[in-house]
Amino acid sequence: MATTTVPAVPLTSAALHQRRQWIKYFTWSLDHKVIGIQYLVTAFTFFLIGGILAMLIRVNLLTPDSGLFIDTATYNAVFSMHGTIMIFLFVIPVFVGFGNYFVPLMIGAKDMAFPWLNAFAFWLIPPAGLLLLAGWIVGPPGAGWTAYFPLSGPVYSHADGQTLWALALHLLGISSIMGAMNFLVTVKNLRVPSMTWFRLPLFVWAMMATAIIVLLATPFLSGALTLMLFDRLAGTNIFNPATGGDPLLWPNVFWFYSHPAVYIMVLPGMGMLSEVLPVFSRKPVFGYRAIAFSSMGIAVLGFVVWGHHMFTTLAPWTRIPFMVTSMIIAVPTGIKIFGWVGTVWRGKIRFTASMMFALGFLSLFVIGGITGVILASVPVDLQAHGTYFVVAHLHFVLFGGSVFAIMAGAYYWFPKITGRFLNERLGKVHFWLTYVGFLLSFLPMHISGLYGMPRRVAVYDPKFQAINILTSFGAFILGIGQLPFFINAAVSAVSGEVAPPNPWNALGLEWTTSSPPPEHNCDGDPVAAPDPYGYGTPMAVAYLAGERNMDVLLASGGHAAPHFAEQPAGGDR
Amino acid sequence: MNGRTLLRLILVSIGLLLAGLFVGATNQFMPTAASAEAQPIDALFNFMLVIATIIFLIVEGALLYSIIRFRKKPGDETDGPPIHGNTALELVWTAIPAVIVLGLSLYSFQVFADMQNDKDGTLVLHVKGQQFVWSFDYPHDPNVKLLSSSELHLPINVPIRMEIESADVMHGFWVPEFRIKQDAVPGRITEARFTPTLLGEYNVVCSELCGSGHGLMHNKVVVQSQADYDKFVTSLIEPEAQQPAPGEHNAAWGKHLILSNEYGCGGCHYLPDAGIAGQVGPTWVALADRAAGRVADEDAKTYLVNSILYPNKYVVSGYPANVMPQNFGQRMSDTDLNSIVDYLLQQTANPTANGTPAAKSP
Amino acid sequence: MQTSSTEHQTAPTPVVHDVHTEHADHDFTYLIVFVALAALTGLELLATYVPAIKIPLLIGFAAAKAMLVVAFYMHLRWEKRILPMIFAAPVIIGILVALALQQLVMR
Amino acid sequence: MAQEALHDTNLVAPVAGTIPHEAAHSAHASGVDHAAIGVDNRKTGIWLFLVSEVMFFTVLIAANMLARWRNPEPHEILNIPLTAVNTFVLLTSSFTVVRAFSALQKNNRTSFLRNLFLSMILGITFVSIQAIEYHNLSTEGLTLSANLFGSTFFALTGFHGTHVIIGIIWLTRTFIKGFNGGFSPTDTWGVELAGLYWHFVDIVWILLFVIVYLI
Ligand code: HEA
Ligand code: HEA
Ligand code: CUA
Ligand SMILES: [Cu+2]
Repeated sequence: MATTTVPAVPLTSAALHQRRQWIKYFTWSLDHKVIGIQYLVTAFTFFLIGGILAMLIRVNLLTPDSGLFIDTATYNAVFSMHGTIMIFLFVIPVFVGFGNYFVPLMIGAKDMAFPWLNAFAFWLIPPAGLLLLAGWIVGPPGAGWTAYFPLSGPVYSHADGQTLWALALHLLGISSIMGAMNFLVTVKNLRVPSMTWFRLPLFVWAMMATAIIVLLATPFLSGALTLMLFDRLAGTNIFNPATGGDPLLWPNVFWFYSHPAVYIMVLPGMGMLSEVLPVFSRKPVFGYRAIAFSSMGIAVLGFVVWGHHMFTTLAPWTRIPFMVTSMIIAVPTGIKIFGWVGTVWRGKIRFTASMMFALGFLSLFVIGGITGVILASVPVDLQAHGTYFVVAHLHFVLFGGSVFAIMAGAYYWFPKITGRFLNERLGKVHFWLTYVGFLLSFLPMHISGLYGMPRRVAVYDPKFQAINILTSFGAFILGIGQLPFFINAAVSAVSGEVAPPNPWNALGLEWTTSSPPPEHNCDGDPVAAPDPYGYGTPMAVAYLAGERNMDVLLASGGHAAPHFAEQPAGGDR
Repeated sequence: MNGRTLLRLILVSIGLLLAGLFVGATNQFMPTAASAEAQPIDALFNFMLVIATIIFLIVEGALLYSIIRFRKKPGDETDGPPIHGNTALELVWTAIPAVIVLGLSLYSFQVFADMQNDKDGTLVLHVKGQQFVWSFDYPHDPNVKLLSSSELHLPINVPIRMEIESADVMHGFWVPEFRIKQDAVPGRITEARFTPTLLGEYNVVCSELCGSGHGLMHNKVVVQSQADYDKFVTSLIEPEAQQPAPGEHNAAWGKHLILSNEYGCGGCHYLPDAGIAGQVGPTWVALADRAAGRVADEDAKTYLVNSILYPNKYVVSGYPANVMPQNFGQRMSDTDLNSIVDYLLQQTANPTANGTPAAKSP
Repeated sequence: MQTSSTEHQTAPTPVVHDVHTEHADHDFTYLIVFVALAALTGLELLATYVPAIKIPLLIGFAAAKAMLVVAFYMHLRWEKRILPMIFAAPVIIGILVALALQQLVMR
Repeated sequence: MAQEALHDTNLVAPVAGTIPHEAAHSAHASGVDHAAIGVDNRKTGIWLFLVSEVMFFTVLIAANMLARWRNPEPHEILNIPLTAVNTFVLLTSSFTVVRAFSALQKNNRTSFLRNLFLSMILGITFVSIQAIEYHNLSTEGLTLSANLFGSTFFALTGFHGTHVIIGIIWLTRTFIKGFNGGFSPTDTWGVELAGLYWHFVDIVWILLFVIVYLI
């Protein structure tokens, strides 16, 4: 039967021996794992920058007058940069980073389909980020991350930062599109031959759905940015009403991209949740197929709801179809949420930092999703649009959703990537500060928004000061709460506790190789099992009990796969 | 399902429903309702809140219960039961949300359709948004000339249709107490319909990012009796005799431009003589006395002209830069510019230089 | 790529060589298609002389031409089903969105 | 392998592990190694790329259609006979590209290279005629910044022209490689990929000709 055994401990230390030199991460590498780490580190750096800008926002809003920034235009620049950086340079690339690292491992491929393209797509990101930040030198963009015309046009935004903004987003869009092509071809062609669609891990499903969205939606952004650049640089008037253009073309095209984009920002996170929750509740994921299909359902529906960002802009009757489709998205999303609750239910929950962030996602995303449905109702949106209610919604889904999932994934996969654990105690401190700070800062925004506080204002009605002080206070806790994470990651990467190949007793393909994986990902060619996960099967029980006796396994599960025995022992933690 | 479970289920359901109704009935999330549209919208919002609370409690309840009940016992290294799914259950939690959201769509549609209905006796008003002020025009006898106003006065219980336009970028016409919001889109006229039902003063707030002064862009709304409203509109009539003609260096024309809110000066600057009471920018009272010598080697006139054309280079210390629109150079004719400057040059502390300061209280 | 996602238990077929690499001779087809394309272009020009119905005609002719190129010159006709499906998606979405945009922006 | 016969998904352990190489499926995919399987990768890849191109052009076409609603007149100054010739040129170039491909499959190298060369020439002709057209239009007052129609017209046809130029460069590269003895009946992928791109650019023109010029 087993002819090649992979002894767990020696391999681990061997892998650590051949740790890649740090300099390698700053070079043009074709290894998907190196590129994955490059993405992750770059994205987290931008998280820091975006976060510090958020802190400036909150300091400014401590007082109702223009406060920190004498010049209100600077405030506009700060939140425009904050939104743009968080979305285009943090959340989207960080998921591409996780995908890059783990999709090939999960499908048993040696690399992505187009390694060169992969590296190229990554190396577009740092220059794009620098271009965007260079805006601070030439006059920053101040039209919000949505950059509505005519405000973002040449007449009302002379600053070259707005042009750089468009160029940077153009590069990021191209990078995304290349990444998406790469993911789709990789999953379609490079997976282990025995791995059928329904043997794919849910994270891979989610990445596929995401890639499809990127491929169909992001070119729209590219097209719109092209026209914007024409208007700003070539003297055209495509969006300028003064000369026959139409300012409404921009928001329509932008949201046709950007609503699907919010699912680009959350579907991979949902995929990560489907990986993390079963492992730490020691139960199979509840309703694998439903969750897999709902990703696709969300991807498709996401294309027909863009108008819900323009309920106060569009002609009255054209708002109605968008209202209905937007609300329907609650159904596939609900399938996922309930599936995850079903996964946790009756499990044997282990409260690792990763699991806590995953549960945090569940509890917060539900709120964000429900406020989304409230916003989707046209009459209610007439009150809520353009207020802090929307800011609350978007942070509940983007921070409470995407970022919590990113953190869950980071604690979960850090041992696989570096071969060392993140410190669990610091992780829990991180979680609690984040969770409490998050609720303190973003829950009150719902109220101030409905009550009449518009968003994107540096100066506000003094009657909102109390709520804003509370929010800022929460935001500072939230900001300080991220420090333990950054420190933890930096310290643990060099001196954290050494992790075995399968530290969490997970049963996905990526855990069968060493931590960190060798350059060629795994020895020999992997064979897919008939089910991507299977906690609680008699087989797995036996396995987890350390029972490697083939007869027992055969008796309990029926068909023991020979490779089963080869799996390195998981360090029971 | 045995009787005990059924009973528990019923009790939990009743509890959830009560909790939902409680939140729906007692929440104070919305400001005062001052329009006929506000009631149905609030009712819709409260209804959504009932459902939201129930869903929230179900999900968070199940989570909390799991976290407490199903946490790993010390020393227990076994796995949970191998449940991969349950088709019936999955169908239920697909179907119920589907029914809910379709219901919510229908209800929302109903509310919205009622708002869009044409109502008898609708009063049509006109509002123009520009960086960073609103100005309002009222219907009137075509034989008289009416000045634009920087305050929105509305007769109570009369259906209103606002025709909204924008002079520059997108703005959002929003009165929180009316629950009405509609963007002003340059190049087209949009509409908002509502019926004010509560006497009082509110604010029309700009809800669409329109530049650095976006947060400063709000004007007063006054809902008053029909009689008061009529009186107000009459007060806007510009007497025939005082109607100046556009002319080069015509201070009266300059004053007219400011009175009629042509360029939105009144949103920020304060000058009772021209009926403007903005608080954002430097006051214009006795401006002529200060203008000269503000900048070395510039007389009052040059200083004023440059301040209008290049506001960012002439920010008075203590005031925000970038708030004043920087495109007057393109928007303002020389006639208008010179006339306004001439008018401003008349603003000295010594009233004799300025004739009778006919302060008009708004 | 398996042709049907319902065959869960079957492994995906490891890369099969595509049909057209098996040296099927399409030269004649290519010529016919070219003639058809040229003829359709001529018809398009003729159609502009009947303003009343020119728009549906022109759209029909252009669609036919595009389809001919995709199907024959780009070999989609001979490819496995997945490729036509991949390409149909953006075409359908693109048409719908372009039309929807006309509606939304014109109002 | 035993796994292939498994039916009871619920009961079987889901584990994937490593098995000896000989036992594994022979056609295992490896990312870096194009020769084993890569051809199919590249073809799927280029089709996905074309998918994104369709969406990109959709924006530009939609903008042009909007401009036409706004003011229908300016489009009258377009020179239809000239562009009809150009359309024919591009169609012909597509035909020569498939001929080249087919000749390569039959190992008829002369025909292969000749047709490829012809395609390049036709492509260059197309771009030249377009340059003439642009020149004429600008002398008649239709420029990029003249009006909305001009902006969207030049954005749209300009981007198409850029694609044609990229296509010409690609064809030239392919030609040079073929001229130096590259490609063979068993190694046609380079030609096929260039061809797919070229035909796509042709299709875009087919649509533009009708949408921008004729309607
Ligand atoms: C990760 C990002 C993300 C996600 C996932 C979502 C998800 C959703 N969003 Fe959100 N949204 C944003 C990011 C996101 N959004 C951002 C960034 C903005 C602001 C942009 C800007 O202007 O700057 C925004 C703005 C926004 C608006 C515009 C508000 C305005 O400006 O006026 C609307 C309106 O309809 C909306 C709706 C929705 C809906 C219906 C969902 C749905 O997908 C939610 C579905 C989920 C659930 C409903 C919860 C789980 C389901 C159940 C438990 C089942 C039962 C539930 C019911 C029956 C209700 N969003
Ligand atoms: C993924 C997306 C994402 C994320 C993670 C965040 C994170 C945060 N956001 Fe942001 N936000 C957006 C996306 C996001 N935001 C978008 C799209 C907009 C709309 C923009 C627009 O209108 O155009 C917006 C707008 C927005 C506003 C509204 C501005 C306005 O309308 O006027 C506010 C106001 O409070 C805000 C606050 C915050 C805060 C406090 C955090 C915090 O969670 C940040 C916490 C993180 C850190 C602080 C970094 C790490 C911490 C350290 C390194 C410790 C040391 C630092 C200090 C304590 C100083 N955001
Ligand atoms: Cu006007 Cu914001
Ligand atoms: Cu949206």
